[in-house]
Amino acid sequence: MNIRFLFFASIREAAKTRELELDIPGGNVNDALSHLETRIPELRRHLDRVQIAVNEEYSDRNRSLREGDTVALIPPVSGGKS
Amino acid sequence: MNIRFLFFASIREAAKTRELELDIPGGNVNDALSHLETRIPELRRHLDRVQIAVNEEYSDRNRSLREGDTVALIPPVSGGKS
Amino acid sequence: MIRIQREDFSVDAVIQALKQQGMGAIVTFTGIARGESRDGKPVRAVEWDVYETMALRAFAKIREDSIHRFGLIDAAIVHRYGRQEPGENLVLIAAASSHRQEAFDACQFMMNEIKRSAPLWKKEILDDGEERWIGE
Amino acid sequence: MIRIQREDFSVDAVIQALKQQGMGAIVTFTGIARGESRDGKPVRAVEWDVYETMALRAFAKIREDSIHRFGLIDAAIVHRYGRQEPGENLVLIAAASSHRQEAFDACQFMMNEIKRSAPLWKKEILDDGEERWIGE
Repeated sequence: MNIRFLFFASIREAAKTRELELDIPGGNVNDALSHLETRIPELRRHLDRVQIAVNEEYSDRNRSLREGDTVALIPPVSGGKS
Repeated sequence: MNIRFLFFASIREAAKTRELELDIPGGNVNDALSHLETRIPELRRHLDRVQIAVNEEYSDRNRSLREGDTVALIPPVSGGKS
Repeated sequence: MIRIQREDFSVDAVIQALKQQGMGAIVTFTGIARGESRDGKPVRAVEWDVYETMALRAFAKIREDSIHRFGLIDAAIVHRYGRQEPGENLVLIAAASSHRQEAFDACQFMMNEIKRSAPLWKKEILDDGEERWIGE
Repeated sequence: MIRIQREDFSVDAVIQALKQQGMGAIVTFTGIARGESRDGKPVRAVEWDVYETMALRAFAKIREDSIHRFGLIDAAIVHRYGRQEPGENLVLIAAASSHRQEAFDACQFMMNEIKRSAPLWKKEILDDGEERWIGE
Protein backbone atom coordinates (compact mmCIF):
# COMPACT_ATOMS: atom_id res chain seq x y z
CA MET A 1 0.00 0.00 0.00
CA ASN A 2 1.07 3.56 -0.62
CA ILE A 3 2.14 5.62 2.38
CA ARG A 4 3.12 9.26 2.16
CA PHE A 5 5.76 10.45 4.60
CA LEU A 6 6.22 14.11 5.57
CA PHE A 7 9.42 15.54 7.04
CA PHE A 8 9.97 18.81 8.89
CA ALA A 9 12.83 20.93 10.20
CA SER A 10 15.92 18.83 11.03
CA ILE A 11 14.19 15.68 9.77
CA ARG A 12 13.53 17.32 6.42
CA GLU A 13 17.16 18.33 6.22
CA ALA A 14 18.31 14.80 7.09
CA ALA A 15 15.92 13.30 4.54
CA LYS A 16 16.85 15.94 1.97
CA THR A 17 13.20 16.08 0.95
CA ARG A 18 9.92 17.35 2.35
CA GLU A 19 7.95 14.25 1.45
CA LEU A 20 8.30 10.74 0.11
CA GLU A 21 5.86 8.10 -1.04
CA LEU A 22 6.66 4.47 -0.36
CA ASP A 23 4.82 1.34 -1.42
CA ILE A 24 5.01 -0.98 1.58
CA PRO A 25 3.38 -4.34 2.30
CA GLY A 26 1.17 -3.06 5.16
CA GLY A 27 1.35 -3.13 8.95
CA ASN A 28 1.54 -0.43 11.58
CA VAL A 29 3.50 2.82 11.96
CA ASN A 30 6.55 0.97 13.32
CA ASP A 31 6.61 -1.28 10.26
CA ALA A 32 6.36 1.71 7.97
CA LEU A 33 9.23 3.46 9.78
CA SER A 34 11.39 0.36 9.29
CA HIS A 35 10.80 0.54 5.56
CA LEU A 36 11.50 4.27 5.65
CA GLU A 37 14.85 3.91 7.41
CA THR A 38 15.91 1.27 4.93
CA ARG A 39 15.17 3.72 2.16
CA ILE A 40 16.72 6.75 3.92
CA PRO A 41 19.34 5.50 6.40
CA GLU A 42 20.12 9.10 7.44
CA LEU A 43 16.78 9.11 9.30
CA ARG A 44 17.65 6.21 11.57
CA ARG A 45 19.19 8.28 14.36
CA HIS A 46 16.21 10.65 14.35
CA LEU A 47 13.38 8.16 14.61
CA ASP A 48 13.41 7.81 18.40
CA ARG A 49 12.96 11.52 19.00
CA VAL A 50 10.06 12.27 16.67
CA GLN A 51 6.36 12.20 17.33
CA ILE A 52 4.16 10.63 14.71
CA ALA A 53 1.05 12.10 13.20
CA VAL A 54 -1.14 10.01 10.92
CA ASN A 55 -3.43 12.05 8.71
CA GLU A 56 -2.74 15.16 10.81
CA GLU A 57 -3.58 13.54 14.16
CA TYR A 58 -0.92 12.59 16.70
CA SER A 59 -0.74 8.81 16.84
CA ASP A 60 1.12 6.03 18.59
CA ARG A 61 3.33 3.70 16.64
CA ASN A 62 1.09 0.66 16.97
CA ARG A 63 -1.57 2.24 14.83
CA SER A 64 -2.36 0.20 11.73
CA LEU A 65 -1.92 2.05 8.50
CA ARG A 66 -4.18 2.03 5.49
CA GLU A 67 -3.68 2.70 1.83
CA GLY A 68 -3.07 6.39 1.23
CA ASP A 69 -2.29 7.34 4.84
CA THR A 70 0.02 10.29 5.47
CA VAL A 71 2.63 9.74 8.18
CA ALA A 72 4.34 12.89 9.45
CA LEU A 73 7.57 12.77 11.44
CA ILE A 74 7.33 15.63 13.92
CA PRO A 75 10.50 16.72 15.68
CA PRO A 76 10.24 18.51 19.05
CA VAL A 77 8.73 21.97 18.62
CA SER A 78 10.75 25.06 19.38
CA GLY A 79 9.14 25.80 22.75
CA GLY A 80 11.06 28.11 25.06
CA LYS A 81 10.46 31.81 25.31
CA SER A 82 10.35 34.16 22.39
CA MET B 1 -1.78 87.44 46.35
CA ASN B 2 -3.02 85.88 43.13
CA ILE B 3 -3.95 82.22 43.21
CA ARG B 4 -5.09 80.32 40.14
CA PHE B 5 -7.59 77.52 40.76
CA LEU B 6 -8.14 74.64 38.30
CA PHE B 7 -11.27 72.49 38.19
CA PHE B 8 -11.83 69.12 36.57
CA ALA B 9 -14.65 66.72 35.77
CA SER B 10 -17.59 67.08 38.21
CA ILE B 11 -15.82 69.97 39.97
CA ARG B 12 -15.49 71.84 36.70
CA GLU B 13 -19.18 71.28 36.03
CA ALA B 14 -20.10 72.51 39.52
CA ALA B 15 -17.86 75.57 39.16
CA LYS B 16 -19.09 76.15 35.60
CA THR B 17 -15.54 77.07 34.63
CA ARG B 18 -12.22 75.34 34.11
CA GLU B 19 -10.19 77.89 36.01
CA LEU B 20 -10.49 80.96 38.19
CA GLU B 21 -8.00 83.49 39.53
CA LEU B 22 -8.61 84.94 42.98
CA ASP B 23 -6.73 87.65 44.81
CA ILE B 24 -6.60 86.48 48.41
CA PRO B 25 -4.77 87.83 51.46
CA GLY B 26 -2.40 84.85 51.83
CA GLY B 27 -2.30 81.75 54.03
CA ASN B 28 -2.39 78.05 53.30
CA VAL B 29 -4.46 75.82 51.00
CA ASN B 30 -7.32 75.62 53.52
CA ASP B 31 -7.51 79.39 53.67
CA ALA B 32 -7.57 79.63 49.90
CA LEU B 33 -10.36 77.04 49.70
CA SER B 34 -12.42 79.10 52.15
CA HIS B 35 -12.12 82.10 49.84
CA LEU B 36 -12.97 79.90 46.88
CA GLU B 37 -16.16 78.51 48.43
CA THR B 38 -17.29 82.01 49.30
CA ARG B 39 -16.86 82.96 45.67
CA ILE B 40 -18.40 79.74 44.27
CA PRO B 41 -20.79 78.29 46.88
CA GLU B 42 -21.62 75.37 44.54
CA LEU B 43 -18.16 73.95 45.32
CA ARG B 44 -18.75 73.69 49.04
CA ARG B 45 -20.15 70.16 49.03
CA HIS B 46 -17.29 68.94 46.83
CA LEU B 47 -14.33 70.24 48.80
CA ASP B 48 -14.07 67.29 51.20
CA ARG B 49 -13.73 64.72 48.45
CA VAL B 50 -11.04 66.34 46.31
CA GLN B 51 -7.30 65.98 46.45
CA ILE B 52 -5.27 69.14 46.12
CA ALA B 53 -2.31 69.69 43.83
CA VAL B 54 -0.23 72.82 44.09
CA ASN B 55 1.81 73.61 41.00
CA GLU B 56 1.14 70.09 39.68
CA GLU B 57 2.29 68.27 42.82
CA TYR B 58 -0.11 66.60 45.23
CA SER B 59 -0.12 68.60 48.42
CA ASP B 60 -1.73 68.64 51.86
CA ARG B 61 -3.97 71.47 52.87
CA ASN B 62 -1.61 72.98 55.37
CA ARG B 63 0.83 73.97 52.66
CA SER B 64 1.47 77.71 52.57
CA LEU B 65 0.72 79.33 49.26
CA ARG B 66 2.76 81.89 47.41
CA GLU B 67 1.94 84.54 44.86
CA GLY B 68 1.12 82.92 41.53
CA ASP B 69 0.58 79.37 42.81
CA THR B 70 -1.79 77.12 40.92
CA VAL B 71 -4.17 75.09 43.09
CA ALA B 72 -5.91 72.20 41.33
CA LEU B 73 -8.99 70.51 42.78
CA ILE B 74 -8.66 66.86 41.80
CA PRO B 75 -11.74 64.67 42.12
CA PRO B 76 -11.30 60.88 42.50
CA VAL B 77 -9.95 59.35 39.30
CA SER B 78 -12.02 56.90 37.32
CA GLY B 79 -10.20 53.76 38.48
CA GLY B 80 -12.11 50.52 38.06
CA LYS B 81 -11.63 48.17 35.18
CA SER B 82 -11.75 49.16 31.56
CA MET C 1 6.63 57.63 24.09
CA ILE C 2 4.00 59.50 26.09
CA ARG C 3 1.02 61.14 24.41
CA ILE C 4 -2.27 62.71 25.42
CA GLN C 5 -4.18 63.46 22.26
CA ARG C 6 -7.64 63.96 20.87
CA GLU C 7 -7.09 61.97 17.66
CA ASP C 8 -7.00 58.18 17.33
CA PHE C 9 -3.72 56.25 17.49
CA SER C 10 -2.14 53.52 15.38
CA VAL C 11 -0.88 50.47 17.27
CA ASP C 12 1.40 49.62 14.35
CA ALA C 13 2.95 53.10 14.43
CA VAL C 14 3.59 52.89 18.18
CA ILE C 15 5.13 49.42 17.83
CA GLN C 16 7.30 50.68 14.99
CA ALA C 17 8.43 53.65 17.09
CA LEU C 18 9.39 51.35 19.97
CA LYS C 19 11.34 48.82 17.94
CA GLN C 20 14.97 48.63 18.90
CA GLN C 21 17.72 46.11 18.80
CA GLY C 22 17.30 43.27 21.27
CA MET C 23 13.52 43.33 21.39
CA GLY C 24 11.77 40.00 21.18
CA ALA C 25 8.33 40.85 22.53
CA ILE C 26 5.90 43.73 22.43
CA VAL C 27 2.67 43.52 24.42
CA THR C 28 -0.02 46.11 23.85
CA PHE C 29 -3.25 46.88 25.65
CA THR C 30 -5.91 48.84 23.79
CA GLY C 31 -8.84 50.12 25.81
CA ILE C 32 -12.02 50.55 23.80
CA ALA C 33 -15.18 52.49 24.56
CA ARG C 34 -17.90 50.02 25.49
CA GLY C 35 -21.53 50.39 24.50
CA GLU C 36 -22.74 49.27 27.88
CA SER C 37 -22.10 50.62 31.36
CA ARG C 38 -21.01 48.51 34.35
CA ASP C 39 -24.64 48.42 35.47
CA GLY C 40 -25.88 47.34 32.08
CA LYS C 41 -27.17 50.59 30.62
CA PRO C 42 -26.63 51.53 26.97
CA VAL C 43 -23.86 54.11 26.56
CA ARG C 44 -23.94 56.64 23.74
CA ALA C 45 -20.43 58.04 24.27
CA VAL C 46 -17.70 58.70 26.80
CA GLU C 47 -15.95 61.99 27.40
CA TRP C 48 -12.61 62.49 29.09
CA ASP C 49 -11.44 65.37 31.15
CA VAL C 50 -7.72 65.50 31.86
CA TYR C 51 -5.27 67.62 33.82
CA GLU C 52 -2.87 67.42 30.96
CA THR C 53 0.39 68.60 32.46
CA MET C 54 -0.02 66.46 35.59
CA ALA C 55 -1.19 63.47 33.58
CA LEU C 56 1.82 63.68 31.29
CA ARG C 57 4.02 63.79 34.35
CA ALA C 58 2.19 60.79 35.87
CA PHE C 59 2.49 58.84 32.60
CA ALA C 60 6.21 59.61 32.39
CA LYS C 61 6.74 58.35 35.93
CA ILE C 62 4.68 55.20 35.36
CA ARG C 63 6.56 54.50 32.15
CA GLU C 64 9.97 54.99 33.75
CA ASP C 65 9.07 52.97 36.85
CA SER C 66 7.87 50.12 34.64
CA ILE C 67 10.95 50.11 32.45
CA HIS C 68 13.10 49.94 35.56
CA ARG C 69 10.97 47.45 37.50
CA PHE C 70 10.45 44.96 34.67
CA GLY C 71 13.65 45.51 32.74
CA LEU C 72 11.84 46.71 29.64
CA ILE C 73 13.66 48.03 26.63
CA ASP C 74 11.00 50.67 26.01
CA ALA C 75 7.36 51.47 26.72
CA ALA C 76 4.62 53.78 25.48
CA ILE C 77 1.44 55.31 26.87
CA VAL C 78 -1.06 57.04 24.58
CA HIS C 79 -4.34 58.30 26.02
CA ARG C 80 -7.09 60.07 24.15
CA TYR C 81 -9.26 62.81 25.54
CA GLY C 82 -12.44 64.38 24.18
CA ARG C 83 -15.41 62.31 23.14
CA GLN C 84 -15.48 58.71 21.86
CA GLU C 85 -18.35 56.54 20.79
CA PRO C 86 -18.60 52.79 21.49
CA GLY C 87 -15.95 50.83 19.59
CA GLU C 88 -13.49 53.71 19.45
CA ASN C 89 -10.02 53.44 20.93
CA LEU C 90 -9.42 55.15 24.27
CA VAL C 91 -5.96 54.24 25.48
CA LEU C 92 -2.93 52.31 24.34
CA ILE C 93 -0.22 50.84 26.55
CA ALA C 94 2.78 49.13 24.99
CA ALA C 95 5.65 47.31 26.70
CA ALA C 96 8.67 46.04 24.80
CA SER C 97 11.27 43.65 26.18
CA SER C 98 13.65 40.88 25.25
CA HIS C 99 11.30 38.14 26.42
CA ARG C 100 7.58 38.08 26.72
CA GLN C 101 6.78 37.60 30.40
CA GLU C 102 8.22 40.96 31.41
CA ALA C 103 6.25 42.71 28.68
CA PHE C 104 2.95 41.12 29.80
CA ASP C 105 3.60 41.96 33.45
CA ALA C 106 4.66 45.53 32.72
CA CYS C 107 1.73 46.25 30.42
CA GLN C 108 -0.74 45.21 33.13
CA PHE C 109 1.17 47.14 35.77
CA MET C 110 1.16 50.33 33.68
CA MET C 111 -2.56 50.14 32.99
CA ASN C 112 -3.34 49.52 36.67
CA GLU C 113 -1.17 52.47 37.70
CA ILE C 114 -2.80 54.78 35.17
CA LYS C 115 -6.24 53.80 36.40
CA ARG C 116 -5.17 54.26 39.99
CA SER C 117 -3.35 57.51 39.85
CA ALA C 118 -3.39 59.54 36.64
CA PRO C 119 -5.61 62.65 36.68
CA LEU C 120 -8.05 61.61 33.97
CA TRP C 121 -11.79 61.40 34.39
CA LYS C 122 -14.27 59.52 32.26
CA LYS C 123 -17.86 60.60 31.87
CA GLU C 124 -20.44 58.20 30.51
CA ILE C 125 -23.22 59.68 28.46
CA LEU C 126 -26.06 57.19 28.49
CA ASP C 127 -28.55 56.65 25.70
CA ASP C 128 -31.27 58.18 27.88
CA GLY C 129 -29.23 61.39 28.17
CA GLU C 130 -28.01 60.82 31.72
CA GLU C 131 -24.37 61.82 32.25
CA ARG C 132 -22.17 60.55 35.04
CA TRP C 133 -18.53 60.72 36.01
CA ILE C 134 -17.14 57.25 36.57
CA GLY C 135 -15.42 56.43 39.85
CA GLU C 136 -16.45 59.55 41.72
CA MET D 1 -8.89 34.84 12.82
CA ILE D 2 -6.21 32.23 12.20
CA ARG D 3 -3.44 32.83 9.68
CA ILE D 4 -0.15 31.24 8.69
CA GLN D 5 1.48 33.51 6.16
CA ARG D 6 4.81 34.52 4.70
CA GLU D 7 4.09 38.27 4.59
CA ASP D 8 4.13 40.67 7.51
CA PHE D 9 0.95 41.49 9.45
CA SER D 10 -0.66 44.71 10.65
CA VAL D 11 -1.65 44.81 14.31
CA ASP D 12 -4.13 47.60 13.56
CA ALA D 13 -5.80 45.52 10.87
CA VAL D 14 -6.13 42.51 13.18
CA ILE D 15 -7.56 44.69 15.96
CA GLN D 16 -9.98 46.23 13.49
CA ALA D 17 -11.07 42.80 12.31
CA LEU D 18 -11.72 41.66 15.89
CA LYS D 19 -13.70 44.70 16.99
CA GLN D 20 -17.24 43.85 17.97
CA GLN D 21 -19.87 45.25 20.20
CA GLY D 22 -19.14 44.84 23.89
CA MET D 23 -15.37 44.84 23.62
CA GLY D 24 -13.53 46.96 26.12
CA ALA D 25 -10.03 45.51 25.92
CA ILE D 26 -7.73 44.07 23.29
CA VAL D 27 -4.36 42.69 24.32
CA THR D 28 -1.81 41.80 21.65
CA PHE D 29 1.50 40.01 21.79
CA THR D 30 3.92 40.56 18.92
CA GLY D 31 6.94 38.29 18.78
CA ILE D 32 9.94 39.84 17.06
CA ALA D 33 13.08 38.23 15.62
CA ARG D 34 15.96 38.97 17.97
CA GLY D 35 19.49 39.73 16.83
CA GLU D 36 21.01 37.60 19.55
CA SER D 37 20.58 33.95 20.44
CA ARG D 38 19.83 32.62 23.93
CA ASP D 39 23.54 31.90 24.34
CA GLY D 40 24.55 35.39 23.24
CA LYS D 41 25.59 34.80 19.64
CA PRO D 42 24.71 37.28 16.86
CA VAL D 43 21.81 36.04 14.73
CA ARG D 44 21.54 36.94 11.07
CA ALA D 45 18.04 35.57 10.47
CA VAL D 46 15.49 32.99 11.56
CA GLU D 47 13.66 30.57 9.31
CA TRP D 48 10.47 28.76 10.10
CA ASP D 49 9.32 25.38 8.99
CA VAL D 50 5.67 24.57 9.55
CA TYR D 51 3.29 21.66 9.10
CA GLU D 52 0.68 24.04 7.85
CA THR D 53 -2.51 22.00 7.97
CA MET D 54 -1.76 20.63 11.45
CA ALA D 55 -0.60 24.04 12.71
CA LEU D 56 -3.80 25.67 11.48
CA ARG D 57 -5.77 22.99 13.28
CA ALA D 58 -3.69 23.51 16.45
CA PHE D 59 -4.18 27.29 16.26
CA ALA D 60 -7.92 26.88 15.80
CA LYS D 61 -8.12 24.65 18.85
CA ILE D 62 -5.98 26.98 20.98
CA ARG D 63 -8.09 29.96 19.90
CA GLU D 64 -11.37 28.20 20.66
CA ASP D 65 -10.14 26.83 23.99
CA SER D 66 -9.00 30.31 25.00
CA ILE D 67 -12.24 31.99 24.02
CA HIS D 68 -14.14 29.45 26.08
CA ARG D 69 -11.77 29.32 29.04
CA PHE D 70 -11.35 33.08 29.49
CA GLY D 71 -14.72 34.25 28.20
CA LEU D 72 -13.21 36.20 25.33
CA ILE D 73 -15.32 37.86 22.69
CA ASP D 74 -12.82 36.99 19.96
CA ALA D 75 -9.17 36.10 19.42
CA ALA D 76 -6.63 35.95 16.61
CA ILE D 77 -3.43 34.06 15.89
CA VAL D 78 -1.19 35.09 12.99
CA HIS D 79 2.14 33.31 12.49
CA ARG D 80 4.66 33.99 9.78
CA TYR D 81 6.82 31.37 8.12
CA GLY D 82 9.81 31.74 5.84
CA ARG D 83 12.79 33.90 6.73
CA GLN D 84 12.90 36.98 8.96
CA GLU D 85 15.77 39.20 9.94
CA PRO D 86 16.23 40.75 13.39
CA GLY D 87 13.53 43.32 14.16
CA GLU D 88 10.94 41.69 11.89
CA ASN D 89 7.60 40.49 13.22
CA LEU D 90 7.21 36.73 13.72
CA VAL D 91 3.89 36.10 15.41
CA LEU D 92 0.86 38.04 16.60
CA ILE D 93 -1.61 36.92 19.26
CA ALA D 94 -4.65 39.05 20.03
CA ALA D 95 -7.30 38.54 22.71
CA ALA D 96 -10.41 40.71 22.93
CA SER D 97 -12.78 40.81 25.87
CA SER D 98 -15.12 43.03 27.81
CA HIS D 99 -12.57 43.71 30.55
CA ARG D 100 -8.84 43.65 30.49
CA GLN D 101 -7.74 40.92 32.90
CA GLU D 102 -9.23 38.14 30.79
CA ALA D 103 -7.55 39.48 27.67
CA PHE D 104 -4.13 39.58 29.34
CA ASP D 105 -4.51 36.07 30.74
CA ALA D 106 -5.77 34.62 27.46
CA CYS D 107 -3.07 36.23 25.36
CA GLN D 108 -0.36 34.68 27.53
CA PHE D 109 -2.12 31.34 27.57
CA MET D 110 -2.41 31.25 23.78
CA MET D 111 1.24 32.08 23.24
CA ASN D 112 2.33 29.43 25.76
CA GLU D 113 0.14 26.84 24.08
CA ILE D 114 1.47 27.68 20.63
CA LYS D 115 5.03 27.36 21.86
CA ARG D 116 4.23 24.10 23.57
CA SER D 117 2.26 22.31 20.96
CA ALA D 118 1.97 23.82 17.49
CA PRO D 119 4.05 22.11 14.77
CA LEU D 120 6.31 25.04 13.90
CA TRP D 121 10.08 24.96 14.03
CA LYS D 122 12.48 27.87 14.19
CA LYS D 123 15.98 27.73 12.81
CA GLU D 124 18.53 30.32 13.81
CA ILE D 125 21.09 31.30 11.23
CA LEU D 126 24.02 32.80 13.09
CA ASP D 127 26.30 35.50 11.79
CA ASP D 128 29.11 32.97 11.53
CA GLY D 129 26.97 30.83 9.20
CA GLU D 130 26.06 28.15 11.75
CA GLU D 131 22.44 27.00 11.49
CA ARG D 132 20.51 25.32 14.27
CA TRP D 133 16.97 24.27 14.96
CA ILE D 134 15.77 25.71 18.26
CA GLY D 135 14.36 23.41 20.93
CA GLU D 136 15.38 20.12 19.36
